[in-house]
Amino acid sequence: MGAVWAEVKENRQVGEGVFRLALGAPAIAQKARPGQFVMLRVAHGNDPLLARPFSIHGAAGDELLILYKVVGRGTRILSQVRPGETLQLWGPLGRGFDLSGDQPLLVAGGMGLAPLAFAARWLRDHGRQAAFCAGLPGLAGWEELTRGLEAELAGSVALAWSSEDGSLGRRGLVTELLAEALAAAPGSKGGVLACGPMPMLKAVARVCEQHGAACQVSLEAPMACGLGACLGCAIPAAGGGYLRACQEGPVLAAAAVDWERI
Amino acid sequence: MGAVWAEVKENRQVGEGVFRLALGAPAIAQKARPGQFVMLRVAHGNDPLLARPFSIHGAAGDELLILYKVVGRGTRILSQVRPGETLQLWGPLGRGFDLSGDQPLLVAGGMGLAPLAFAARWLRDHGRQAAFCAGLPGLAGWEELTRGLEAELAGSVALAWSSEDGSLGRRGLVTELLAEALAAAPGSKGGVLACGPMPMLKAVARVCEQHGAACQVSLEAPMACGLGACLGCAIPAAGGGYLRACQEGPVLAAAAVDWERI
Amino acid sequence: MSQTVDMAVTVGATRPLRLKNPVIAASGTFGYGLEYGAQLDLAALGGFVTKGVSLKPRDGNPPPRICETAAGMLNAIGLANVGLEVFLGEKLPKLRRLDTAVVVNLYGEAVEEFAELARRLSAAGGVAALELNVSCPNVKAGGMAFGCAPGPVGEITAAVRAASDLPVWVKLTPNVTDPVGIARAAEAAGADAVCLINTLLGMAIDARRKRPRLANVYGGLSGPAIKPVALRMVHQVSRAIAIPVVGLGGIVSGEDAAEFLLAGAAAVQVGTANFLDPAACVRVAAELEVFCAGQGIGAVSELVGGLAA
Amino acid sequence: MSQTVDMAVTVGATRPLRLKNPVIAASGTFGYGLEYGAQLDLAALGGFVTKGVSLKPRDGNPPPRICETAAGMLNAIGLANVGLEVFLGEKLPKLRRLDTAVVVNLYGEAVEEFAELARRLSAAGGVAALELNVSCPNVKAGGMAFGCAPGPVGEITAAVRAASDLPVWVKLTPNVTDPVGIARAAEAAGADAVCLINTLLGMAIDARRKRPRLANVYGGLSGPAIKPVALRMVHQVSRAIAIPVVGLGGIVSGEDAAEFLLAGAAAVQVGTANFLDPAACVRVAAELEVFCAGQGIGAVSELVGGLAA
Ligand SMILES: Cc1cc2nc3c(=O)[nH]c(=O)nc-3n(C[C@H](O)[C@H](O)[C@H](O)COP(=O)(O)OP(=O)(O)OC[C@H]3O[C@@H](n4cnc5c(N)ncnc54)[C@H](O)[C@@H]3O)c2cc1C
Ligand SMILES: Cc1cc2nc3c(=O)[nH]c(=O)nc-3n(C[C@H](O)[C@H](O)[C@H](O)COP(=O)(O)OP(=O)(O)OC[C@H]3O[C@@H](n4cnc5c(N)ncnc54)[C@H](O)[C@@H]3O)c2cc1C
Ligand SMILES: Cc1cc2nc3c(=O)[nH]c(=O)nc-3n(C[C@H](O)[C@H](O)[C@H](O)COP(=O)(O)O)c2cc1C
Ligand SMILES: Cc1cc2nc3c(=O)[nH]c(=O)nc-3n(C[C@H](O)[C@H](O)[C@H](O)COP(=O)(O)O)c2cc1C
Ligand code: FES
Ligand code: FES
Repeated sequence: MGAVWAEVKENRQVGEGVFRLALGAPAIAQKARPGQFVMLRVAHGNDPLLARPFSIHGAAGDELLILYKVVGRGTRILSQVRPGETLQLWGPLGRGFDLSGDQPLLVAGGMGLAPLAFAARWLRDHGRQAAFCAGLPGLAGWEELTRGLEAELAGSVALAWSSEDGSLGRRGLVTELLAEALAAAPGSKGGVLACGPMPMLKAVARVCEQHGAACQVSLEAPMACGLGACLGCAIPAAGGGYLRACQEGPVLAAAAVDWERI
Repeated sequence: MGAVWAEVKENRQVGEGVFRLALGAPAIAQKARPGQFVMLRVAHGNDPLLARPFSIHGAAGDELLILYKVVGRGTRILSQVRPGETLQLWGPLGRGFDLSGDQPLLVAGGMGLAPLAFAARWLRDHGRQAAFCAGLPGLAGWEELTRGLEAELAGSVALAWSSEDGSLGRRGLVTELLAEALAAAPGSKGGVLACGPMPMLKAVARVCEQHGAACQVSLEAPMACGLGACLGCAIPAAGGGYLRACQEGPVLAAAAVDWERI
Repeated sequence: MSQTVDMAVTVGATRPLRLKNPVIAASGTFGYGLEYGAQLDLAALGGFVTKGVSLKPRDGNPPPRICETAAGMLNAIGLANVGLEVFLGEKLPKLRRLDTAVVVNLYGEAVEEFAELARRLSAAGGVAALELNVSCPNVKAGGMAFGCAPGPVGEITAAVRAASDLPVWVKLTPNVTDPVGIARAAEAAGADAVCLINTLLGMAIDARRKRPRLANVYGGLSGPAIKPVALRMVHQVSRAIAIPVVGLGGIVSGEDAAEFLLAGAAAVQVGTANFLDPAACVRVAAELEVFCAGQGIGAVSELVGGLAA
Repeated sequence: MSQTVDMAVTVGATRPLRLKNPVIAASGTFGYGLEYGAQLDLAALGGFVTKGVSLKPRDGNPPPRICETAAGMLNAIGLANVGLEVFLGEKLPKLRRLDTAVVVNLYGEAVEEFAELARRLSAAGGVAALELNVSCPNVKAGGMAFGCAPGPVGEITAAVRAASDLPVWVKLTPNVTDPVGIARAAEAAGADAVCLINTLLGMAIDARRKRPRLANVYGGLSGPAIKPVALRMVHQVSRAIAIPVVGLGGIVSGEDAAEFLLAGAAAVQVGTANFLDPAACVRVAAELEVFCAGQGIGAVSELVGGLAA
């Protein structure tokens, strides 16, 4: 009930400007499902004031994992927090991925890795098969993260990389990997699950539509409450009006979103 | 010019709720005189916003010492700063003690120790004689500080303690030590130099007046600029109007202060 | 500190509303209450105010609708809400069952809309009080336009007063030269209380993109940043009128709440703090109780207006 | 980033004041400039505004006069100042020698006092512009009482206009319903620019001691907390009048300054930030230059009013 205080167990750089945070948060870790998120306060006082939304990157026993990128003041402050300190957070929040489809195709761009790695591990743990296309700028600085993921998923989830500079997997955008996969298996039975920057998600939605594949996207929006109460996190809905990223989302059917108004 | 960034060299508890902070601030340390102060920002962002004034507790080589007590949010945050971190400050500021008198009598109550220990060491370093009456709540928790000061001043400055619980020196208020000293040497040639809580300073001023002893007091007031510009630090002046604690003070002749309006 | 503190307060005399404690969740920050059901014990609240309800459902403004500022935030939600029908049909039945005071915040674009909303909400039952939002900065028609002059505020209050027997609270905007004049108009027209303050009209700019941070350009500033303005207005107004003031603006702690009570508020609301911890209201009430006990105060109501001159 | 940026701006057309850069230290936070002489190179400033000068010296309000709030501070200095005689005799001769624009902030309790101050300051020479403080929240007579209605603002501006050939800047209060109406009155009466905003009227309470934190009870809120309100008013007013707006309120960084220019300010002032670092003005100007260079902007004046619609 309300925010909980969690001890920082680890807060370590694992990629270029990317950190992995492990928090002792048993109640949240036990309920977490892939695609859900938490609201995390990065400081104890008024600066910064609001909590930041972060996807749940993993949950193992009492520990909750977050994978975050330093993009502004809040994440910079977060990157300086040391093990032993405590932070406030609440969750798990929102609607995660529907993982019931057979052999789903996971597509992650950049920090989209955070929730989809959780989804991939979850599928592995449940003995399920899946394909995972992940795009990064390049290998440099990301070695630990990519090698770790490869080791974790080996034998259960087929992992394919793309990178802008060609140093990791195929040179190009992750949407090209996706388009190929869909061309090979149009309509991809298990559907496509995607998270990443907005232009990528728009492209993913378009490609899936062309191939008649069901598509779920995890979307970002500024959030205050994370609970559906403040109405700050409006996402334009296909039928007009708005959906709440924190309540109806963050994972939404691509078809439910009005991509034009986004 | 402007605020400087200083590295925290030490930030250690040395008394009950009292910490000693050592900062690498050569330009300030070299200019510092007993009774002057610095404006120190305890955090990098907006919370808290304003700098805090602290007396200079010592200056040795490139290092500046501050002795502070945790009384509110800012000092609590300060007490959590670790060696290696950096803080912003500017100074030295204000008018310090006039130490030209022969055999001055130093009187400190509680945190009044901060500037007067600096004054006492300064007198010792200049081969001068002085007496030092210092009052604390008690010895418990203050051992390191009191023993350290005794060792530092041994042989040059005559140190007498008083404590509320009698565990350190004489049981009672430091003003009683002062009254005795003045009774023994009325008009105390070198004058009285005092710092401590306002009720104590009022009493000191009164006792000195009764004994015809010249008296300098170091006063506190809320400060924003520390430079004489904002006029926030007004101290009622004996002649009417106000004095700026940061500019005409913080050390003022007791006779210059309107104690009724304080 | 083991002393028990009487935390109950009563807001208003003619149509008194008794609250378990003086801490009420503020409109727009607490949804319809139900969103917070899993986060705290709603029965531990003095009460809560719903998101502003209008006759027709409203989609609200395009995003981005919120952004963070120094010790505060801007919002331009645009009074998005489910509309009266859905509120009466789907929300209110659930709210009636809660063991706390449910205050309904209403918003109309014309005097008659306020009256109509008040009439139907009163008839429905289960509503503890009506809070008239004549101060929303984020809508074109009505809202702050109404709230910036005594005339319209008096008119709306009188119309609602005539349409309902419920306690009528009028929520005032801080974006005015003379809040006292407007509060007096509400009082004269039959308000049972005024609530101060709604948000300060503000703006944020993304200098790199050369764009306002809110799609609506302007938004309402809330949070700790505005507390000094809120306290001043509560102090000013509570000394000038006989009906109670409900104080809000930047309350985060029990001590903040005590400050508003001392300034003259009969009860307080907590808004933005709900976003810093979903259980903020319960914590604020608990801290206020501890504060009173620590000060040797037997009843929280003793604090009200207790500022030394 | 090695590109040079033209940092000069000109405030006003009829009586243009050219500044080396758009960053001016704000009245009351920079003393008479001299206090900061050891802290920064005064010649690196666009200019500075003196503490408000009145005909007679003023002691100001009893302490405590300042207190900290969330991302801001309250002050109730009460326009303490040395008075015109001492200003002319002791301060101005030193200020004349400085290689920066010296703007004198003036404050009178009656229209004629403003005119008299303006006449004598203009005759003295060495003053770059006059800033009329019709917005101080911390004095009983004059101050904000004048600044809250178009009538008195117009009257004072006209009287000063008639008494002086210097550029006349009118500093407006944010504590009003309609800042645009008041700015228009200043413009119509011959002001060369308006400065927005002075402090928001606020209050702080020490709950444990049950006392206001300021002896004056109310004070003026400044600092980052008020930046959203300031930006909004600069945006509102600069679109409604033809004379320039000098923008201030919560500026701490070069990017903050850029936001005000984009909102429509022709220059900016830095107040409370001087208390966070005595060299803040120089840093803000330097950061603004780096910002422009990074954005490929060749002249800082290109930012003015450059907000995308
Ligand atoms: C459901 C959800 C899940 C997310 N998961 C992750 C994740 O797993 N890893 C990760 O690195 N990032 C994630 N983000 C983005 C993350 O919330 C932002 O990067 C972060 O809030 C930036 O904070 P800041 O203070 O560093 O940036 P600033 O730009 O200084 O923040 C200013 C304000 O804008 C908000 N904001 C800025 N960027 C975003 C954004 N992209 N989305 C929402 N609000 C934003 C901040 O929360 C803050 O209120 C997620 C966002 C959402 C909505
Ligand atoms: C010239 C001078 C020298 C000082 N030297 C020392 C010293 O050597 N050691 C020490 O422990 N303390 C000293 N103080 C007091 C010290 O400044 C305060 O204890 C400190 O500012 C408290 O900050 P806070 O955030 O913990 O308290 P809070 O009460 O949370 O502070 C709130 C605001 O009030 C101001 N404030 C609170 N108490 C005081 C005070 N007593 N004087 C001035 N402003 C205050 C703070 O600066 C801040 O702006 C000195 C004060 C002055 C004026
Ligand atoms: C996101 C958000 C939405 C709001 N919606 C409403 C509303 O619908 N009706 C209303 O009267 N006030 C609304 N408010 C104003 C708050 O109820 C409150 O008056 C204001 O935020 C100041 O209090 P605070 O600083 O505690 O948040 C809203 C505030 C926020 C932050
Ligand atoms: C301590 C203090 C004293 C001030 N004195 C004056 C004054 O004498 N005349 C005036 O016009 N404004 C005065 N102001 C207002 C500032 O010039 C400025 O308008 C306000 O602080 C907002 O800007 P800021 O947020 O950058 O501080 C004063 C402000 C402070 C903080
Ligand atoms: S974040 Fe508040 S409704 Fe979604
Ligand atoms: S602290 Fe600003 S004048 Fe003394």
